[in-house]
Amino acid sequence: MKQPSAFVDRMLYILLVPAMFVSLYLIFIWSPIEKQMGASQKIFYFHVSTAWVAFLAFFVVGYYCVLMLKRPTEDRFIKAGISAEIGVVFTTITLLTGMIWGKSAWNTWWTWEPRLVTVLILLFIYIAYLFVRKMEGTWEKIAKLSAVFGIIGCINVPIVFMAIRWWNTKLHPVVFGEGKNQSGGGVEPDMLVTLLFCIGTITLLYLFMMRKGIEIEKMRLTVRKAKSRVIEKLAS
Amino acid sequence: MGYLFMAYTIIWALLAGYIFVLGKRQKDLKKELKVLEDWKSEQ
Amino acid sequence: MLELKEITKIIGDKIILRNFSLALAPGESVAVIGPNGAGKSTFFKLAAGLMQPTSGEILLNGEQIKKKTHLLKKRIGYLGHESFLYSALTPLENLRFYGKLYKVKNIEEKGMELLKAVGLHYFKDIPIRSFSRGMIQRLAIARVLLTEPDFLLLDEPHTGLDQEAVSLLNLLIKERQEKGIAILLISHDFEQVIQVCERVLILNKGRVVEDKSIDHQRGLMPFKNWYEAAVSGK
Amino acid sequence: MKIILADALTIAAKDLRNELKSKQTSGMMIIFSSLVILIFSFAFDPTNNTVKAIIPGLIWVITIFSGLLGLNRSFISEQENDSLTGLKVAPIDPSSIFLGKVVANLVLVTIVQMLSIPILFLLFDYKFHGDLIWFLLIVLTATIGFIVIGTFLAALAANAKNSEMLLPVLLLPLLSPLMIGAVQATKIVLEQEGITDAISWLQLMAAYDLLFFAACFFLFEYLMEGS
Repeated sequence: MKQPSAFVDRMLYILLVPAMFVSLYLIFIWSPIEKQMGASQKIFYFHVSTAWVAFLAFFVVGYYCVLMLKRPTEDRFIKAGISAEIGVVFTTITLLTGMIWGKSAWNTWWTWEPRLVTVLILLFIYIAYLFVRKMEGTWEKIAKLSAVFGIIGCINVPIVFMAIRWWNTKLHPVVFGEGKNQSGGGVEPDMLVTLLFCIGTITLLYLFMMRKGIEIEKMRLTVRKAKSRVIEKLAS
Repeated sequence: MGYLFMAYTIIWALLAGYIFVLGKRQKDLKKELKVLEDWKSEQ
Repeated sequence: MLELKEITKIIGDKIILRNFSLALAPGESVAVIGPNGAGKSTFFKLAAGLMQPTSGEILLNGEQIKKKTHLLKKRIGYLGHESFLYSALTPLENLRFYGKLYKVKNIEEKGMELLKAVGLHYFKDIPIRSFSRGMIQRLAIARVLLTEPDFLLLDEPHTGLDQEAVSLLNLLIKERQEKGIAILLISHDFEQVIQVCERVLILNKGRVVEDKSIDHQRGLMPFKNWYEAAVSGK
Repeated sequence: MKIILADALTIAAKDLRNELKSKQTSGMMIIFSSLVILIFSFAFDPTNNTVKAIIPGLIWVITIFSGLLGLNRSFISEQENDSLTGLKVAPIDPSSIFLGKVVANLVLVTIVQMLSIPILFLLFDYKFHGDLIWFLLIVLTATIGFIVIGTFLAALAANAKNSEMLLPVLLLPLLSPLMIGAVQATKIVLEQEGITDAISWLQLMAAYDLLFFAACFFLFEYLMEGS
């Protein structure tokens, strides 16, 4: 039982560290400098990767929420919670890098670009979800309530995206081209390679953090249980 | 260039922040375990 | 017939009920007693369908109580710690509301009848906000009886009632029991237990430690002594 | 289905009767929305012509903030005497509790809107030129969506001790697409631009309403289950 999971952890670690260095090398040295924007364009690699992971983490939360409604287990509850926490970290990174990108590319800290706004609302939903989990009450009750909220939040995200895109095109029709991801007219193949590699690396990072977070959370649960048992024993 | 530097600083800072939170949890765990062990030895 | 088969209920890390089994035949009246935290109220909530057991099953007339069996719930009258009444509404409006939800026929007539039976018919048009604890408890009892359940689950119905009301309640329960309605009673008031019930269960730490019929001749003191002995586990 | 509807109406009627007697919630909501309008007229000078542009937004700000007051009450009020448990043990489908609460809240918020929107137009000296039918349709569609998701989350938040604070935090992010649609559609109708644009927003809102109504309707029983 314990051996394979330790093996997976080690493999993740062995893969993650070199991958991180390679992706940094790819970003800063190997990939070409974009002509219009200069070096600042390199923000985009990690920005897109973290945005991808932010959505992935939310999808994972939604997945475990659905499972939890079927049958609540502590394992699923913990996984959903850690995924949401990591999601908060990555949405924050996405937002901040997005803002810096906006400043360097369009000289404004904030644009109502649909993807960016969706990420902002995603962040608020994540935080609200974590608030629900912080409620007082028995574990089963919170599991159920947070699962229900997670599902509702999940349904909301695509609608937010659609609504904002629609709103945007109606308000000021296509100012920034197709948005930043496509960089106007197609990405150079070298850039695409770097981007894909970065996405892979950050996904690995997400997996690694998930496993660590889950492990710690499970330990906390075990300790808490042991503690309450000891207290009960001492009291009686 | 300054923006690039700023962006990557923020990325690493936030990632480090989360790892710090995890580390703090682990530290708290250690404390709890110590309390438990103390109780055990007292019994 | 209300049957609970090997019910186990775990809330959080705590095992509230362990392998609890009970069969309740029509016309039977059973008291459930035990110290605080023994799992009495949890057992009632399970039987009323407010909670699902962690394992085991609850059968009502041979059908299992699950989420989707709302109609079975109609057979059960549950009187909890709280009255479940709306304090801005009058007694009659409260009864009318619950009567509609339970699909009771001739609500008005039955409602008035019950209000008379519990002695509240003079106040039928006053919002119950101004009622005393005892009056609300009486109305709560009327609410449970209105729906004509086959099984009455009474969770400490005697609290807050004065002597007169207690004997009134006991009379009402006895009446229902003679009509073939099964009664389950949680109480700390052993005097009422002896008066109302024929069989008694003692719950302690989620287990049934004693199950026997009450000898009405022996009186209160022996009963108390027996209870003490059963709970302390000798 | 018919039974669910009948039970829902019974519950809604009970809530509205309660409200009719005390008039607490509706009174508070009306006073509160008037106060918000008052504060807004201090914040944005109503005599200034450009302020007219924010009227569509104000309509929805007022609706949401006063609606939040009513939503908060709708399940908290069931905690007195634990009457929510009474509803849970009753032989009814849990969805009918949801439906009943939605109907009651909808009636309440609509009444408040019927008073507060004219007050807003009056105090900001706004002359209504748009198409009234479309305007009402848009307001109703968006309000339904707001109440559906709001009632659901109010039931969820009622489990917490600080539910009044929790509800807005949960509700507002989920409302964002609806509000974008509502404000845009209202603006189009009030400024008498092409009605086709408003219709596409209306479709978006209707889709939102249906989707969340279905989701909440089925998920509500999980909120009502005890642990």
